[in-house]
Amino acid sequence: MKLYEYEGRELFRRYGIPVADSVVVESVDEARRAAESLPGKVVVKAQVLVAGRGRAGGVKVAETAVQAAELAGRMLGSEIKGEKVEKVLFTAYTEIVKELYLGIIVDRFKKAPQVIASAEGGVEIEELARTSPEHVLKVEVNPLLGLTDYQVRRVVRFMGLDGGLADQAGRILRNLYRLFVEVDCELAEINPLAITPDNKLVAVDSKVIVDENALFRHREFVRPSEGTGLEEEARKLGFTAVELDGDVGIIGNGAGLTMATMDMVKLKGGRPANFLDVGGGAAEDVVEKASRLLLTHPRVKVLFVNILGGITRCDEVARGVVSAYKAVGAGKKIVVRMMGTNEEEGKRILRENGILPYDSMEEAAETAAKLVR
Amino acid sequence: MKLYEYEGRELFRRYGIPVADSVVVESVDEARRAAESLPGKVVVKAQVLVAGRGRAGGVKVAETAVQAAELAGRMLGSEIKGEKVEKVLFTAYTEIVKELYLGIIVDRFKKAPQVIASAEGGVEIEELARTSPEHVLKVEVNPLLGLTDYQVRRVVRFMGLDGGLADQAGRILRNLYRLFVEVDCELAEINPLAITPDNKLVAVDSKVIVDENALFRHREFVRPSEGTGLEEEARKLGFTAVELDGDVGIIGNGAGLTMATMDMVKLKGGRPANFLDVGGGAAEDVVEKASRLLLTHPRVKVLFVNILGGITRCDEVARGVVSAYKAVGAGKKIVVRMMGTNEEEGKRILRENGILPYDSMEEAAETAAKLVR
Amino acid sequence: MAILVDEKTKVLVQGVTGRQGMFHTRSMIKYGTQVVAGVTPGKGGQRVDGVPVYDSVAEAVEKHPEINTSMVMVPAPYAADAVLESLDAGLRLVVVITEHVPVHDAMKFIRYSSYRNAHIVGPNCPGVITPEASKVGIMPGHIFKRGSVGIVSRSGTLTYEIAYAITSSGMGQSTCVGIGGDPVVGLDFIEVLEMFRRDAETEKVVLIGEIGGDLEERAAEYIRKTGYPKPVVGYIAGRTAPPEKRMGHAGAIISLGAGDPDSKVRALNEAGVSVASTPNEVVKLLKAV
Amino acid sequence: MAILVDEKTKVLVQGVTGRQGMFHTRSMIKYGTQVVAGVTPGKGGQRVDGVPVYDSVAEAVEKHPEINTSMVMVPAPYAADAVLESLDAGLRLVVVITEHVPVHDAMKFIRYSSYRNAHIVGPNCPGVITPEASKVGIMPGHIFKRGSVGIVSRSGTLTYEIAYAITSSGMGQSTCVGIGGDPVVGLDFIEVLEMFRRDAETEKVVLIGEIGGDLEERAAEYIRKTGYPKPVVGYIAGRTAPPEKRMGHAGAIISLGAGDPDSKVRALNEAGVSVASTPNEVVKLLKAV
Repeated sequence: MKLYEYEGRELFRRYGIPVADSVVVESVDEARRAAESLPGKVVVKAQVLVAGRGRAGGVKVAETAVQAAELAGRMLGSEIKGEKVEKVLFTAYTEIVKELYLGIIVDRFKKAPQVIASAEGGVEIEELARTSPEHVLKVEVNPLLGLTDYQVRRVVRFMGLDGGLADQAGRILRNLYRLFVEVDCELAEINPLAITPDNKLVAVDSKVIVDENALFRHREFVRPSEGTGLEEEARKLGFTAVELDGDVGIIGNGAGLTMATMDMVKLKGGRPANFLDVGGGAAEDVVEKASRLLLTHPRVKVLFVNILGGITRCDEVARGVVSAYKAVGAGKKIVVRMMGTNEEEGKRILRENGILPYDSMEEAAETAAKLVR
Repeated sequence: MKLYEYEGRELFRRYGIPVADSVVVESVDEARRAAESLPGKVVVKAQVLVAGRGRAGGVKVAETAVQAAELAGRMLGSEIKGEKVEKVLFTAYTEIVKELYLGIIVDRFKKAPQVIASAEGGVEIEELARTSPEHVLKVEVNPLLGLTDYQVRRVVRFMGLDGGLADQAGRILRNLYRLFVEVDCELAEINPLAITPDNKLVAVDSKVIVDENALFRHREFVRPSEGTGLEEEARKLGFTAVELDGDVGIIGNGAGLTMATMDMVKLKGGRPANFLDVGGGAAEDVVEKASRLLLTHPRVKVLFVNILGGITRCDEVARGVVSAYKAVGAGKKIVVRMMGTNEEEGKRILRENGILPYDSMEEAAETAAKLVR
Repeated sequence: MAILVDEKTKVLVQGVTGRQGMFHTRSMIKYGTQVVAGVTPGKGGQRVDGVPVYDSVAEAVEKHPEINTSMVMVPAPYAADAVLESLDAGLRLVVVITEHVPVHDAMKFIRYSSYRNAHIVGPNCPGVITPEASKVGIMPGHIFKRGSVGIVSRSGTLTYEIAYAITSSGMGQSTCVGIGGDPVVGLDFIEVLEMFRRDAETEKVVLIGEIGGDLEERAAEYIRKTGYPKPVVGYIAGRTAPPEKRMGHAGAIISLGAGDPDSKVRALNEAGVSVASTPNEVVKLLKAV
Repeated sequence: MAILVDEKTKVLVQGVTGRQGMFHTRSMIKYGTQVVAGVTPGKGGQRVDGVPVYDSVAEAVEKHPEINTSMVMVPAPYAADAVLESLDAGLRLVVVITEHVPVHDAMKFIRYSSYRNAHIVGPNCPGVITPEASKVGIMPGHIFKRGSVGIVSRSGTLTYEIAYAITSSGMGQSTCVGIGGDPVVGLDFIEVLEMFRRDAETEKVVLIGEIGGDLEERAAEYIRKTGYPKPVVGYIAGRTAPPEKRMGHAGAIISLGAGDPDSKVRALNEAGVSVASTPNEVVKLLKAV
């Protein structure tokens, strides 16, 4: 789960990583009061999770409090790359002598945390790693030992720091690692880490991704499910869904199979409307809820249900689909492919209710794609 | 370094291990005021580090505040097994239904922390482990993993606890382990861990030994060097010394050799007055200080210096011994055995100053032993 | 021969008294897996389908020293402890079915397993099956048939889909390993490919990947650099997935400049691996190689 | 043959630019030890007696891949990190001379060394010497002579005393291992005895113990149970030490119901080990067995 910049900054502060003074505002009134509390130039930053905020006009420098409030007023409620701006962050403007990069990620191949550092900050690190790998240092941390002092020294040296800056960077890295572990992060990144004219290091931006599987240890970050989009509705019902721009609604069981189902629809010339995984062992009511959700979606013209029964029973699935289709399926088409546990019973139920079941995923996908043409 | 009971209790409190309310007092006045702050029966406990305090009269139960103050007044300034009582602890009296044992030690053979638990508390655990090993559970903790939940469950089950008591014991053990690691303990022991009539667990006594080598991480426990005994004087000079009751002063370099020197003197019929290791590479002034310390000790009649020169240079040693002997050696005898680096020069210096050097440790020890007879 | 599990596999089920634990214990026994014991703290003394339940792995292993494999089905917050308990008891293979295990927990117990010379499969995986010999997992057993195709996959049901297609075509599987859909898993493609390489029974391998991370690219590099001696057919799920969206599996996300399907397909192709566009095409390619 | 160090030992000195580090580096080179490189963070580029100094172990090992042993002489607060650095760089033997290392640090790096298939000697030890071949330590080299007696000891100068007595008597040493005077040390008596057992050059062994802990009793049990095939002569220092007092070494304390000298002597005697009362008696007993 991506944290907003202001949440990441708050974590930085808590873990002793220096950040510029800042205030979060949610309204124009608040913005006016807040702007006056920060002396000097102010950076006004839209709090959105999409990447590329800066180029999309989400980061501006204000010379005066009045200007800052004005900029915030314009940002609040606007959309940046499709994401609505609910909060704006004011931070004291930091003079920057040089920008560095410091981050820690979970490395899937090493199966370990990896510190990533560069003497070049403010850039996209993956891009830099591709174009100038010699400018990027990666240090694998043993998850049982944690970050060692010799590794800290290596990183700091690579960043070209010595003296007081080296000490500051060492402390920042140790604290960032502590944050990374204690807050169960997938990513904790300071980009840029700025050197100021008075030789201080300051974290100018924060990017923190918390492992959703570990939220039970970090209740503070659990966000109330709000909004009305398909993804939010699905989440409320306990499913993982991803919305796409097509018109073939997809329900599968298992993430891999559901993805494969989307891919197949596309391959057959259709356009998937979504990804929705009902998971293993879904009972009638679960399938019904998922089916209703998609059948009532304005963009969905055909619903394609693809179930491979293992723990999941095909008869339960059939009942759920039929029930939803009867209730809210008017004007929509439905294609079901099922195989596995209680397959015969499931197919019988479908046929009895006028739905022709498919044996082959490929044929079913082809039909689904054709039905919307 | 052994902590006093009250220091251990303070750590327990800090780490969420339940202890009875308590107050430490250093004077009769304080005792009077403090006793009144604790309602009901009070346990009065002399704060000394020697073992067997209870049997030596260092723990008493007072029925009233007046009695508590009186008991404290009698304890303060008295000696328990040779140790002066400087502080007295008052704790609220805990009704006990059953006593348990819970401790964590550094196990030398396993090279790991070891949790030790028993459903029988209040006894000496080493004794219990010898007589009824089946009543004592030892669980080795992997120092890289820390205490795991499955180990906690095993310990709690062995102690015969379930339900709410099991939960409490689990929390106490986890907290004790955290204390053990974070405070660099060699031993952290709760004995007894009491079950009260309202089914609460309370630590009734604390025994905590902190690793002296780790005091640089725990400045709060560094005790000012005070007192005037040989051991304290030596510590101020930077030596490790142990006082014994004999009359042959012992100086050696290296702990093993110094112990062997003591042993040899004893074997030859003498009685060592001390253990004093000047360490490796001791220069003239260091040896002089050590020699002066022992030569001015009233019980020392003969000083036996045994040096095996490696990094330590025999000439430096000879100069230091001679210089001290000339200054404060009147009426005392001196035996020096030296071997190794600059041995010839060292021996020459000794001979020129009327001290006959020995080649053999055994002969030298024999002479030292004879000289006091 | 097969890999990882076979007739000699003696299974302990951790979390055996849970709903899922009971269901799959029964299913495994029915399949012929030798489920020797179960563990649920506090439930020692019970039986699940005749399988004795113990309070701890140590007790189970003491009573049944033949246990060599554990299957973990405890809830995510307790999974790491369960794995450590089995590793400390000396088990050499721990199959972690549990979904939603925190990635930091997984990194720790996976590193620890390497120090204990043990293998972890998972977390968030369907398990391992050597058809007609032993099933240590939650897959429907009847769709598998013993044969010469090794399958290694990040997915569950998609693997069943492909395994079934292989079975239907008349071929069979040596062993199917579901390595798990999480970002960090124990055995990965390379390690399983290496096992298949040494396994005489395995003649061809199917590698089922999906978007997210670079394990497929790493596997392709391994295949290329080692001149992998057995034909490999690939399949990559999620070609229509948008970036920065988690597709069900915690690991299935195109993010931080890694994980897009084209890079995977390209890397596999460059390593001489034919990549199928549909599950059925996997069978066609298998027959062709 | 000897054990642990020999002509093929290529040494890295950590803390090489310190006073002690420089002194002993020089002394080792003079003795004939192949000191290949040194490390002191921030001092990379310097030389100590011709030995190149690097900022990190990784750099030193990259430039001198023949390095197989490290000697740690950095101050106690930094010792643990230095050991981890050498273990992570793949070195198989780390000799920790440093005194006053916190015991929790030692427990961690010792456990880690076992996972890296490496050996730790020390902390708080004089090091290891195979006379006339290699000295990785701080002992005065000239008192040793190559021969057939293996020495394993918790002490420094006392070992020199006994080694010198052996040398003077005309015998010599295969290897002398100072395991260190701390409560928790890497290689212990049993592990070194096991190495001596397999070493063809070692015919007899001297075990020098002292009060504190039960490593001597454990060694006695090992000797008894394995029917140790080579004669062992013991010596225990601290027979006149009072209980509950630390005798110089952090490990030399009779405490918590363990560590008294009589128990050690008794255990060794019961295992058929003659225990000398004086260093000279060690030589007499060596000649008698």
